[in-house]
Amino acid sequence: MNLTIALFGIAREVVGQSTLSLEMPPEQSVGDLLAHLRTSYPALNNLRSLAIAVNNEYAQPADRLHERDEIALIPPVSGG
Amino acid sequence: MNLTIALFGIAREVVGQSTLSLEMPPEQSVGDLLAHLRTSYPALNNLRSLAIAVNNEYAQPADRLHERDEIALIPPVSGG
Amino acid sequence: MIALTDQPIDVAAALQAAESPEAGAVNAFIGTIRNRSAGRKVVQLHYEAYDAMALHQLRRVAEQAQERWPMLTRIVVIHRKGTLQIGDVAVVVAVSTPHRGDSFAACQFIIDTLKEVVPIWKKEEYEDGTTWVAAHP
Amino acid sequence: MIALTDQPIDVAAALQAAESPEAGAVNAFIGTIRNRSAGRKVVQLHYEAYDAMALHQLRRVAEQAQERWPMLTRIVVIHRKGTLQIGDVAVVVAVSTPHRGDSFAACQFIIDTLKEVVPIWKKEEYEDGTTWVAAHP
Repeated sequence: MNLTIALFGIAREVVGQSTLSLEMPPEQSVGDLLAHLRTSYPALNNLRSLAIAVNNEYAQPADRLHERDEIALIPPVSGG
Repeated sequence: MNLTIALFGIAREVVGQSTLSLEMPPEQSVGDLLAHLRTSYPALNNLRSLAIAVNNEYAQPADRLHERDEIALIPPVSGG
Repeated sequence: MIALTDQPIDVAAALQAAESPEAGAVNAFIGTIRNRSAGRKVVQLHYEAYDAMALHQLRRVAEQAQERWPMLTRIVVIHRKGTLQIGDVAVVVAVSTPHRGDSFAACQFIIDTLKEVVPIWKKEEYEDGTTWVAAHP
Repeated sequence: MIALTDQPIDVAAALQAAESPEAGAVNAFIGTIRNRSAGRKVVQLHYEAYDAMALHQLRRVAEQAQERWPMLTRIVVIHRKGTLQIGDVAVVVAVSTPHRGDSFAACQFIIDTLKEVVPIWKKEEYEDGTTWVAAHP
């Protein structure tokens, strides 16, 4: 399945682009995606935290991803 | 000595005037004055609290009063 | 800025007076006139103040806050007096601090202490009478 | 009222939106841009937001506050994004309740939770570089 991942803040700078398009096997979990991204972009491991949002909600590692999900990589937030 | 006492809020209404002029013996304390006022105007005893201010500060019962003191009777405050 | 006024309080000006480039956090408490009190419909309200002592005590409260929260960069307290209508602003407390937790704590201390010690009296007017608030047990 | 905006925040309008005739207490938190951060002089600052999720999460925070403080009569949260200068307002939270203690607690809950969950990122610009705030341990 093809996943599109939106990138923000320092994660966007680390990856060097604001969206990533990934071809992944079906039935991938949030944890699988995070592991894949951490391997592909080791500088992400320097961040204090890294989360995945699916359809505007924070996702859990075991959550399954689907091709039409709106996925985003969330580095440590610093609003307010 | 002659004391002038400023009255506010419900204490002013109970006494029926906004200042009281009292001729009292010298060396009177705040407690003496309060007792005198409570006797003269028994409706003051219905209030939740009653304090005396001397020169813009809350006074203690044992504090001595002087003729030139700025004295006020303070019923329960309700600002804010 | 500490003030007692018989004119409408300019809340925006009060907040601006509390802001400072050294402080990232402003907390403000604004007390307005409610349309009900203890179940009775309020028509309007009168605040009476012992002006000299009220100002002195307001300054004391601000000094106490500054001692307890030395990082306070600005303290603004403005209390209205006279006749107020429903929705009118009766009091504004606004403070600024470098970090936000202190701003909440200091602002709450100031309004709580103000209500205990500052000689201002509120008389509520209902359709069928008036009451000096908190006067009786 | 929940909003994310790239225009200057009108603090007075936000406070007015929080006031209500049923509520006598308004508490407001205003976050402004400090001239220093961790000892470095800040020149300006950029806020980046994941707009759709930020708005969704801001609404969630407001809903959580409403559940925890059912007496909340109004909740206003406005967050700025884009480039901000020293002294600019980055965020306003304003709530109203019948009694003041609840207004302080609910307002503090909202700003504390906002800072934890809302996907907005702050990049500080100094005379000699930039940092994404809180990104690294």
